[in-house]
Amino acid sequence: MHTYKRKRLEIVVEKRRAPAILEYLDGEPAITGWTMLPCIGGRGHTGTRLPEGATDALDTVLILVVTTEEVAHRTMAAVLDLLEEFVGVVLMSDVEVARPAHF
Amino acid sequence: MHTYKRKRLEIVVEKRRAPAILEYLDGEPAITGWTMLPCIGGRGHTGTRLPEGATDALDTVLILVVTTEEVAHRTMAAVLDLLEEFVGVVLMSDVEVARPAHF
Amino acid sequence: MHTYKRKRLEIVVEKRRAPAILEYLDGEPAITGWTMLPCIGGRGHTGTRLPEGATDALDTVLILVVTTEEVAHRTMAAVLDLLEEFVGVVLMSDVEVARPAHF
Amino acid sequence: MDVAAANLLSPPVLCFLLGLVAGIVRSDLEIPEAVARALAVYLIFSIGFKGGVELANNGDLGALVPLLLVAAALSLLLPVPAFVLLRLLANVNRIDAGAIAAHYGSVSIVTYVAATSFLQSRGIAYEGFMTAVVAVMETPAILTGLLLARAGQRGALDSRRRWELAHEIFANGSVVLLLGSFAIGFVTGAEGMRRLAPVVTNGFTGLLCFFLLDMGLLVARRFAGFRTMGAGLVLFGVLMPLVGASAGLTAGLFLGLSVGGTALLATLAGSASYIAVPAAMRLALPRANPSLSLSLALGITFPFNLVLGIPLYVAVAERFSGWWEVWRAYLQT
Amino acid sequence: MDVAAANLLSPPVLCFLLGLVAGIVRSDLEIPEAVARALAVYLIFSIGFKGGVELANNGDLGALVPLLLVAAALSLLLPVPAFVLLRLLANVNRIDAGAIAAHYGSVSIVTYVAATSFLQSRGIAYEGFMTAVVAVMETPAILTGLLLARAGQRGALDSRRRWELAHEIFANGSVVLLLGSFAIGFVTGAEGMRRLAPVVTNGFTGLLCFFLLDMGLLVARRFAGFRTMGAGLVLFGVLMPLVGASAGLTAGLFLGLSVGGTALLATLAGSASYIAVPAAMRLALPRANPSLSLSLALGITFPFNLVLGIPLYVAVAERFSGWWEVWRAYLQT
Amino acid sequence: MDVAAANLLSPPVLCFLLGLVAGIVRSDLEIPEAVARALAVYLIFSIGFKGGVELANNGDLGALVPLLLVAAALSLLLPVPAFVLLRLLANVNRIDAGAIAAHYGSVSIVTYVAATSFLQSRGIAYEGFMTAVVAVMETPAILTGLLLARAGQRGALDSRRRWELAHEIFANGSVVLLLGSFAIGFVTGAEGMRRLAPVVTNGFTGLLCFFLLDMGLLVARRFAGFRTMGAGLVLFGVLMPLVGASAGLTAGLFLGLSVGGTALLATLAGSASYIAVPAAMRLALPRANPSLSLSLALGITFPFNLVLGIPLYVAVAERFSGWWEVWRAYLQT
Ligand SMILES: Nc1ncnc2c1ncn2[C@@H]1O[C@H](COP(=O)(O)O)[C@@H](O)[C@H]1O
Ligand SMILES: Nc1ncnc2c1ncn2[C@@H]1O[C@H](COP(=O)(O)O)[C@@H](O)[C@H]1O
Ligand SMILES: Nc1ncnc2c1ncn2[C@@H]1O[C@H](COP(=O)(O)O)[C@@H](O)[C@H]1O
Ligand code: NA
Ligand code: NA
Ligand code: NA
Repeated sequence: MHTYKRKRLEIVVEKRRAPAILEYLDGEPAITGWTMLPCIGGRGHTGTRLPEGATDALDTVLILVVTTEEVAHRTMAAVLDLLEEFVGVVLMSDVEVARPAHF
Repeated sequence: MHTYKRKRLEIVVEKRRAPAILEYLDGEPAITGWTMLPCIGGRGHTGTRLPEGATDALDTVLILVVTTEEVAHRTMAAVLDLLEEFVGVVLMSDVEVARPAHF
Repeated sequence: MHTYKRKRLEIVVEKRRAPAILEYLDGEPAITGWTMLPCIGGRGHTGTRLPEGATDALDTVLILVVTTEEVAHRTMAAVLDLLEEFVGVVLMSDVEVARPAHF
Repeated sequence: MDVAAANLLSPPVLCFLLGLVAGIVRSDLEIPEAVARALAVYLIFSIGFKGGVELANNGDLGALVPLLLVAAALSLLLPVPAFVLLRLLANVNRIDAGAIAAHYGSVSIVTYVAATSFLQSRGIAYEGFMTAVVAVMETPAILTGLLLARAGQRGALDSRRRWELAHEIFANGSVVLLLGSFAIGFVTGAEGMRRLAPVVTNGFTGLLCFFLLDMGLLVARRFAGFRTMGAGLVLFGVLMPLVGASAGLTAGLFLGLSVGGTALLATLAGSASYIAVPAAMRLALPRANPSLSLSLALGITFPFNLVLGIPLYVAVAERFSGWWEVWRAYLQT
Repeated sequence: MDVAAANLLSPPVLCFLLGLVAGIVRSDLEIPEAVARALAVYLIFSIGFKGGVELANNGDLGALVPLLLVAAALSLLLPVPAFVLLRLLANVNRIDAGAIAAHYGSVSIVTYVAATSFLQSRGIAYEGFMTAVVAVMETPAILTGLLLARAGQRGALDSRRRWELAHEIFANGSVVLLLGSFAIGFVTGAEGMRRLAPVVTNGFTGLLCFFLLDMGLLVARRFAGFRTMGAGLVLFGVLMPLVGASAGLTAGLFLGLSVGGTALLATLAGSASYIAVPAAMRLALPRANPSLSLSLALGITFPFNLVLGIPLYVAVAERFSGWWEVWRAYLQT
Repeated sequence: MDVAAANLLSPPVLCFLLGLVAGIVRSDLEIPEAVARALAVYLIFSIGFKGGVELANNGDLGALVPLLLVAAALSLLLPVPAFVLLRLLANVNRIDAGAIAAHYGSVSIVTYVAATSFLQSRGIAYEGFMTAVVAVMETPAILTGLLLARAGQRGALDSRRRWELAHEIFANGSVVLLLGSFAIGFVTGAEGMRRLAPVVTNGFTGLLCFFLLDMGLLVARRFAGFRTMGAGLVLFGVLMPLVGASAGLTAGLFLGLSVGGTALLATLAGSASYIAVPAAMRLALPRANPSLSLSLALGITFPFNLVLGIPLYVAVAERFSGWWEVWRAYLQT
């Protein structure tokens, strides 16, 4: 099967911060979509987070975006900017897709 | 640690369509396993999906399959075929594993 | 955006075995963090697992770790060791990050 | 007027409005999905079970068969005016129009539940077997919607897909649960009720309140999508329930149902599914845009019925109940 | 016959059957996992609490100590016939046989709950301290199963693993919850009951119904695995509960328990764990195939007991209750 | 002493202790998150609704306005001593100290609920409008905490962030839910209560028990973090509730509240938020370490109040109630 090269971004952010990121992604016409997955814990520079029962204040999510290399770089910079002092990490990696028009 | 090259497929599909995909994977002897993760939202050509409360009609899942390059290409084609007009994306990327017999 | 090369480990283990893995990761000073995601099913050499209702005995999770190549190799070996006869797989792949000090 | 106020000031409707307000001000108030889904199972089971018990207790089944036939016919036929209205009022493509039409031919169980809760609080009786009507109206509309969407298209569904679809229609979770709990209620009767009453009866209004709180939050989230939807669609969302309810009212009066029963049939015909049909549409018409139909059914028609429609249908049913007998008597003189 | 019908037509068993049917027709009906797990916590807490209150009210503890010892012995010994049967009837390897045997020595709390619910609906009394028996029978079987699986193997568990396992056994969630709620019931007594009764008593049958609905769905999903399992294993799944229940019945009669108590001890001995033991096995015997033991315990033995076993054990207990005294009297003449 | 024992031996507190023990022995006992969150919604809704109904029934609103003003002032001012104590007792940076101070100025709804449950079981009356006080005290502390954390810092919040924060404060889920359910209770009054009582009243203590079981598990998990926290912080965690409660007691006596009302105001002032404020802090002070404030509020102050604080505040309120009148009378002679 012939495949096309794209980039894959993974953004781990606090659930309460996700709408700001998604709003950015939805406003960027070159990005055709995203997928959001729930996390059940994490550790980083701001300490360990585990499920907290009644409060969802510390919940995080992982947002997956597949797009072209150029857009991926631009988006990575923009998202890191949006994160400011907020908690979060952004990862980029290579990915191949079969339907190039889709991404 | 010595590692071996494999391919990693990620398939995002509607939860109601997942059984058809898993059935295919289980029927392909060269595929040794898969892992399914829940999604809590997504956007693509068919619009934005967010959790819908009482109905799970729009839920999506991510199915992860690690296998050899050759099988990965074959599987990607087959899964895209299975998706037909259904909602979904298929991603392929490189991955290294330590126990080659396992995948 | 300038990026730096790192490795990404993905560890699929039974939820009851995750604390042992996280304890190891937390005890390794070179590892700056991890993210844990829930799985809702899987298949491997020990058969198929699907959600089991009242019991969480068969639940699995996916632990994502981003770190340097050297640490990644060391961690992969250590985690496979910890898994012993327990159920689980470990995957390694390439990833790029923007803030090298963070990982 | 009095009826409308009584409805508006009942705890369930107020909880819905609270959820709506919370959603509109973008509060982070949230009912976890897993719990919302369990509450839906609870509500469906409870009305099914209670319907079955009632039928066992007052086994007057004479009126049941014609009623079920009429109800199935309503579900089968209502997608047609819905489809026509959609094509006239709004610029909706064939597939989406068919999908939406299927939602409106089918029924909203929660709307039905809210209506029964309202009738009970007003002391208005209704036939115990109305729950069977709910079950019967859930799925025929799916077929009509599908036919409308596919009419004139090249290939029919291949046999595998057809089988999947038939399965989806008959094994749909809410249909199985409603019929199953109805059967359990019928079989266990008064003794079963004695054992389950604390859960299915005493807890009902309270749990309905929590479910409607969540519905309010979801409806508010749908509001954002209205800007892109256009006035024609929004208009459809309030017009179609009136069309459906009129058909239901007429049928209820014609069948000689009680005031409560007539109001419930109107409510069912005027409501739009958002549990059973959206699920079936993912298999039947995967290319249809699910946001569109959910925004209409959940975002416009559901609140319209809950806040205005139900009391209206009750008031009209009260007003016209008995006319049919009068008219028949008149004709015979 | 009458007993069997009464059991079969009770709402909890009918709900289980509804779930089973829904699962078999592959309906998309679903109770969210989070809610199913919370319901399990609720059921365990409720029976523990009620047992504790009952013990506080009628503090006849004379029979308790011998009963607990016998119960622990049952749990410890029943894996042996289970293991032997498995090796004879089916081609199961040592490790899987040990794991399965552990499940059958231990107990199924939901089966127990269903049995108490059935006894109550029939007005048959049983000792309040039976809940303590449940707690005592949960874990000894794990040790025996582990020994059987490991017998003749090279290395024993290293000390770290042994510690993990001991921890898993004693800090197992359902054991801690059952004993804890038992203690809370005992300490707070009638006053505690007054405050919690609406939840732990009034709501009990209704919530049990929802839990069993989910069990039915899960059991149906297990059915698919039977084709690959072989007739020997299926046979084991119905034979072993009869073996266990016979041992339990004998012990109950021997100890002079009431009819209800004897039936419950038989039910416990005849049931197979699917909450506590599967969790412990993941640490104790990670190589054992969890699908196999769950398919047996959940897919065959649980429905067998729920539908046929419980009324059978009750009927036999009613029939033979008192024989022991008669025999003893006979011997003494 | 008697009061303390009565509190300690009540089912809710025992359930908390059971969760604590289960967590300490690292049992795998777990209440699914989705259910814990739904229980929080239930508890908040229930106290809001009941408060509103009570206000509608005994509409003596004379004392309400001054009480609300004093309560808001308490919430606004208590972060100051908290901040000072933190800087004196422990080596906490400015930002974390500000964040923690905000938690302590605000209130813990579950602690409040446990206190009302305790008062009811003792037959001690309190003002129905106390629920309004809870709502009023939830958020002012966030402002003070933020000011303390940012004092002397370069940039203020930019306007976008300021707007986000204002939104977070006023549209906070628990605030909206509490005020909304209060309004619903007030509007629907006795009739609304009749319909919802089985859920919001009868089920209350039982569901509170399950919630507190989960709280115990969470608190135990927090214990692990104490080693790294230092004695100063732990000391703060028990000292600050006493400071807050003293202020609340004084205010309650001064305002002439009933014994129950005074004890509740003390409980509120002495409690620390772990639902509303942690959420707001993620936006207001994203760099603050959330583990620190949650470990204090949830791990130390909550159990301290639940087990020791509440009975203490009740005992003191009982002891000093009326002193103010006596003193005023004395002054006037
Ligand atoms: N090295 C890492 N590998 C994987 N996930 C990480 C890593 N560092 C941080 N994270 C994730 O990002 C979240 C925020 O990280 P931080 O902002 O460093 O506290 C953490 O809670 C983790 O979920
Ligand atoms: N560019 C993308 N990046 C990540 N996920 C995507 C992307 N496009 C689509 N998806 C996912 O695939 C689902 C179906 O996409 P579609 O069929 O295009 O509507 C969406 O709901 C997303 O979860
Ligand atoms: N080839 C694979 N691709 C993706 N996930 C796998 C694969 N093999 C195993 N897994 C995951 O790892 C878990 C344990 O595998 P195993 O130890 O082989 O039974 C499975 O339940 C899957 O979730
Ligand atoms: Na309709
Ligand atoms: Na057993
Ligand atoms: Na406070």
